[in-house]
Amino acid sequence: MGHLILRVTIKLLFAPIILFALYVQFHGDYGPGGGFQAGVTLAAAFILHALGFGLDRCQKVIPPGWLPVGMALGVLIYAGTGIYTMLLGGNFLDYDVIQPDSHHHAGQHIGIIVVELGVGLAVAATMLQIFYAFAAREPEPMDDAW
Amino acid sequence: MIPFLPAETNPAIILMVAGVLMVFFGPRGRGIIGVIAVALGFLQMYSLGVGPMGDAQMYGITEVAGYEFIPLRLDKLSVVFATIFHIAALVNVIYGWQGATKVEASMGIVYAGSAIGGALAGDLLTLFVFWEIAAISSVFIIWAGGGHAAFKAGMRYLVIQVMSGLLLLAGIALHLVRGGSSEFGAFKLVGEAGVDPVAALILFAFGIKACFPILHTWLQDSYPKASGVGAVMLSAFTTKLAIYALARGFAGTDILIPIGATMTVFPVFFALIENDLRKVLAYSLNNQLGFMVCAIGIGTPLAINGAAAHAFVHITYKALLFMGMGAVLLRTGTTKATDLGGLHKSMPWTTAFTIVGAMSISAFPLFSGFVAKSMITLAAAEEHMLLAWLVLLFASAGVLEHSGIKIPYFAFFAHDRFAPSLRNGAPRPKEAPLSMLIAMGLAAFLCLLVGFYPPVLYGLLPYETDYHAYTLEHVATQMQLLMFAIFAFMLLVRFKLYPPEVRSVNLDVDWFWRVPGRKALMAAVQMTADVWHAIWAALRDITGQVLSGIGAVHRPGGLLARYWTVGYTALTTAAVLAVALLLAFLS
Amino acid sequence: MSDEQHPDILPEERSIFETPGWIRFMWFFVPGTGLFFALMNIVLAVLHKTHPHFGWLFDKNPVFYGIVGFVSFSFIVLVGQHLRKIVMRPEDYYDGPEATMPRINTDDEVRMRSISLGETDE
Amino acid sequence: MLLDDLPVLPVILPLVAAPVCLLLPNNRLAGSFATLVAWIALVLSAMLLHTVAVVGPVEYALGGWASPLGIIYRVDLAGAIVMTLVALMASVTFPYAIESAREEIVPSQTSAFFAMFLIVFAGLMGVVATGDAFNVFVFLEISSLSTYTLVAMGAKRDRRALTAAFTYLVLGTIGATFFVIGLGLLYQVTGTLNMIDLHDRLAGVDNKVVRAGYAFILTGLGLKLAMFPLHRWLPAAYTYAPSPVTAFLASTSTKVAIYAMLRFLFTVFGFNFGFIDVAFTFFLILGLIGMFYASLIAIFREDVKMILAYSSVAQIGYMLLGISFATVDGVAAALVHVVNHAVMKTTLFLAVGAVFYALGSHRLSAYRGLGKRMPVTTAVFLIGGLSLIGVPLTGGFISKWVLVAAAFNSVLAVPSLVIVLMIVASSLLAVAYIGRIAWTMLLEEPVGRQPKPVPMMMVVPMVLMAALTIYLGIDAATLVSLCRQAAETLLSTGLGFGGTS
Repeated sequence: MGHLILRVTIKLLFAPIILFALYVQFHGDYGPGGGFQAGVTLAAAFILHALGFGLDRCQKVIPPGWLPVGMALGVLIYAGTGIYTMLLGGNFLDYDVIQPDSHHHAGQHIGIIVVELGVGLAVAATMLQIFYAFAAREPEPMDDAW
Repeated sequence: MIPFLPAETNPAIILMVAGVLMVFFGPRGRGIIGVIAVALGFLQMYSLGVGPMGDAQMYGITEVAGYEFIPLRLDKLSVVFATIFHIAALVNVIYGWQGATKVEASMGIVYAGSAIGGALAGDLLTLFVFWEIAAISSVFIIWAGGGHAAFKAGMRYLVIQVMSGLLLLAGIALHLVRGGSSEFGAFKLVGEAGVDPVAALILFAFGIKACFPILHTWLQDSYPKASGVGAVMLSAFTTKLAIYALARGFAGTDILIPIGATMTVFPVFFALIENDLRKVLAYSLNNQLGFMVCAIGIGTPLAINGAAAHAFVHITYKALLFMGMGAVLLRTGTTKATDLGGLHKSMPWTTAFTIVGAMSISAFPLFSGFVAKSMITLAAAEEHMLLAWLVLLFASAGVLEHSGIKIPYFAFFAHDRFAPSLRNGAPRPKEAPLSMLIAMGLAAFLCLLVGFYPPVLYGLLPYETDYHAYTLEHVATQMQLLMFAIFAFMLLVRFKLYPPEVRSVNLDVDWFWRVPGRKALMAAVQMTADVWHAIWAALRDITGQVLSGIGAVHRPGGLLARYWTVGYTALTTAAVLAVALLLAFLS
Repeated sequence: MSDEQHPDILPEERSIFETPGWIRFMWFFVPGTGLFFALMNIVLAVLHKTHPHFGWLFDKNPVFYGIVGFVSFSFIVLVGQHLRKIVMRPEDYYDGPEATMPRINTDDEVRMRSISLGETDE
Repeated sequence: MLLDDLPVLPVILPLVAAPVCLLLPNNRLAGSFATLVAWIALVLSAMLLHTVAVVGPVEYALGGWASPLGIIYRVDLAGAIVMTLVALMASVTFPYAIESAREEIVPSQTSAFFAMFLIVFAGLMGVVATGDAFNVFVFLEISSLSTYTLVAMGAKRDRRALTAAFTYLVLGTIGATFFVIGLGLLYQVTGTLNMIDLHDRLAGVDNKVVRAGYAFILTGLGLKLAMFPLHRWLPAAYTYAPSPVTAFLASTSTKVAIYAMLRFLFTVFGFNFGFIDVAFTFFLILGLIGMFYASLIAIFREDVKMILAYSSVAQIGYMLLGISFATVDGVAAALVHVVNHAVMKTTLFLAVGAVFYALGSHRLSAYRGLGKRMPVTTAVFLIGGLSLIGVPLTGGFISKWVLVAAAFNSVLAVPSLVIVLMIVASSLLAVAYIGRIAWTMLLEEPVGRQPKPVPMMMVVPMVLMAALTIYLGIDAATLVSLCRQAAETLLSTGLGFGGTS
């Protein structure tokens, strides 16, 4: 079992990677980090798992059918925040209107966190989608496969 | 005023819409629509009102990007042409009631509409638009004649007509850029600075459609190849629209006098030796245009009146002659003089109407030609243009020869080729169908009406006139000329000096592009193709070798070519960037 | 007016315009009318009712128009026919056999065109 | 609130709608939803156009951050015209695509197809609306990336769509890279990405970095708009993409790239930028060559879509020619042609799509005798074709007329008359390739199987576009004056002539 060392390492690293991804995600509004990096890191955890333990087991946890939904939902969260600010009377993505009374720009923080969540979700889903597409060697047979 | 039409509707649009509508109907429906459309257009035109020369009624003026469009300009000159175009359209519809194909019927009306639109156009671009529509709609009528010859002739016709349009457009563009007015008025061909190239360009464009010598062959080439009905439609509009344009733009331009004089003379000889009677008529049409061009060149009010009057009567009698020949074509299948003769026995009405047309065109007193043509010769005489005057007299004798005598004589008299005894008892051809007879009768009636009562025509003319055609002197001189010419004909026939008809085609200027031109073109095409093939083969060899070299390293065939394309294009992009960078750094 | 190349038709097939009487009439009528108008012109000239624009050689001369008609016509016919030597070609010169091909009936809705020589109508 | 947000709404609306569309089931619902979005976007753009025409350019600060710091959207008249055009094309092609896609797309991709369509739409709108140079790049890539996908979706019909999409991907990326390199160089010099700010800071600056950036941007955008030697991605992509995609792309994507080019030339660089003439010389020469080269190729193609695609390249030559005059007239002529060409090309490609729906082929041989079998489609095609040739009473004539007039009014390196003659000559080439198709449609005898009836959903957009082609030919005054005004804005208050000079 040449994969043993790999598999053990993956098992050990899997949770910390996800934790790190979450850290990057939520640190995004203060320092370096944010949804994009977090999403990639999160996806990397699952990709690593799939590499070690096979695609099937990974797809049991995250079925391929979820991914388009994830992508769409991510974008919707992002854009929805913008529209929400517009509905509140501000410009598109003008977060200040979320908490207009705050002196610490709390609105900005809230807005950015929500937006970054959307970005993270979309990016993670996209990364996984790409991985699934390449890893599932046999493409879905098309109607007029040649 | 017509209640359900917008006040400023262009009569041309009425006719064109009707022409398009006709496509959806059968022969009778087409006829009814045609008659209604012509009537509507005519009423509409007169409800708009007519201004005197120099003070036209204008409608629908719009300005686009500094250019003023005047779709409708009604003054005496434009209305007299539009009127006769309406009459011609009506005659065409009736003549083609049974015989016109769908294409001929609808395109004929569109064609008539475009001629009317051109005559009423007040600005140059509108004129150009109708100029082109006339070219394009009429070519379908030629093609409807059927057969390969008609198709080819139509293509030649189209090329020449479109060329005229392009030259006109170029002239207009240059004229406008130079700051000229967009209104279609008089051009000055020769100014202080010599010949004006812009005016020359426009004159050339008009000249093509007016059949100036050497530019004329499209007419003789294409009209006889249309069907019997189609030729009648064609005979009326294109050339007379050009005459109108000349009268409007180049009245009194001296160069037109020698041009017109030449035009009256040379077709006479071609008509003499031509076998196809409809081609004879085409030459005769050219000759008649010469009278008008000459008159426009003289340019006095009397001469312009003469040109307009001549255009007016000419359309009626030339249509009448073409209708007669069309009826003959319908009943016998040919208009070759060598195959015809003696038809007066079974087609008496056609014969009578054709003779009316023939006498009109020869300018017998009491027929319409006399009333108009004498104005032109008188105008030449009054300006003391001896040479032009002599040429016009000479041409008058020529007209008598080819249209006055040759057409009716060879078609209806001469040698009876349809006698049952000669054709194993086959019956003679029948009289023309009723609709054709009605149309011919209408045209003949107009010829006689104008001939008997000229004020009908004089009232329409651009300038006020106190001209009287029927003085004893005019009648006596004209009859003298005609009768002695006929006497000459009788003597020539009697002594067998009159040339017999021979099956043939006669070369004209178009030989230059139909034979050597065509050969040169074909040779050029062949040569280009050969050179191209040689280069291509060489390239293919070289690239083939290079590719097979690379292919040995990489992969064969399609894949290589495919990736090579992308890479090559990327290379192109890099090259463009390099050029842009270089330019940006060096400039 | 028949000649050798054109076989004679039966006498009963002749119309009035082809009878010798009619032809004889024309031989009197045409020059007669011409002379009548020439005379009329001379009378008008004598009475100074004409309005000539050019000299004696031209329209001041009362029979000028007659001469012009006769001479022009003869000139056109006698000289013009020599043009054939230059320009006359066989009928199929340009288009080959296509020139004499029958017309194609392009519209079956209209059948009038297809009637050939001497065939009865319908 | 709605009126204040006008510049941004037509952009974000399709952008938000796209993921929603992706979640919809793979049936007519997705298409109908996309259509609805396009229609709303059209109404919004029309309102925007109206506002801009009345009050002048409008600005919108994204996220409330003011101009040089934040991203602003800035729409002037030229932008509003192009936005309305794009929205119009979307609202015509989307409903058409509902039926057409069933024939040309793998059914399981339907909702993805419309989602992608919406993203392209959003991207194109964004390029036009934004006033930030980097945002142009972002939106250009948003639309391009989804375009590659859409082109590849033509694979159901013809596998060559995949190679076409790949070629397009490679070249498009090269173009985008060049563009962004250019932007980077400019940013290095000026430290800003806001277009107006860029203009101000570039004034009087002339060094190698700026020049290089200029050349890179020129080449990058030149590739996106299929300028003559950089056009090679276009024919294959247009030919093998599904019909509604082709119709939409042909009428909008190159047009938007032209608009971006105008924006950079006149707003960012402007006339006081020392070597702007390089671009004009470039466009003049390449435009003229492109007009002839592409038309000549089009004459010899057998695939109708390919013919029309090459004709697009030729028509882009006309627009570049108009820009190269560097006068108000010239730019106005280019804008008029942008609109007219978009309308006529959509007409043509929609008709071609209908033929494909009915007969399953784009080959010229399938068009034999179509005049008798599909009269409406033939009529629509011919109207578009006539407009392409520039026959009076169609939009194409107006474009050519305005262009010729502009040529005469400009002082150029090449004599105006020569240019005019070349325009006429290349129109004759258009007569040749359109005439060839028209001949096949009208005069040859039909062969093969009877065409399938074309559904109303496809016929109506087609006929509407044909009607619009003719309408633009008759009522030319509105469009011409609008475009002239837009060109004036671009060249003056759009900082072309004005600014610091």
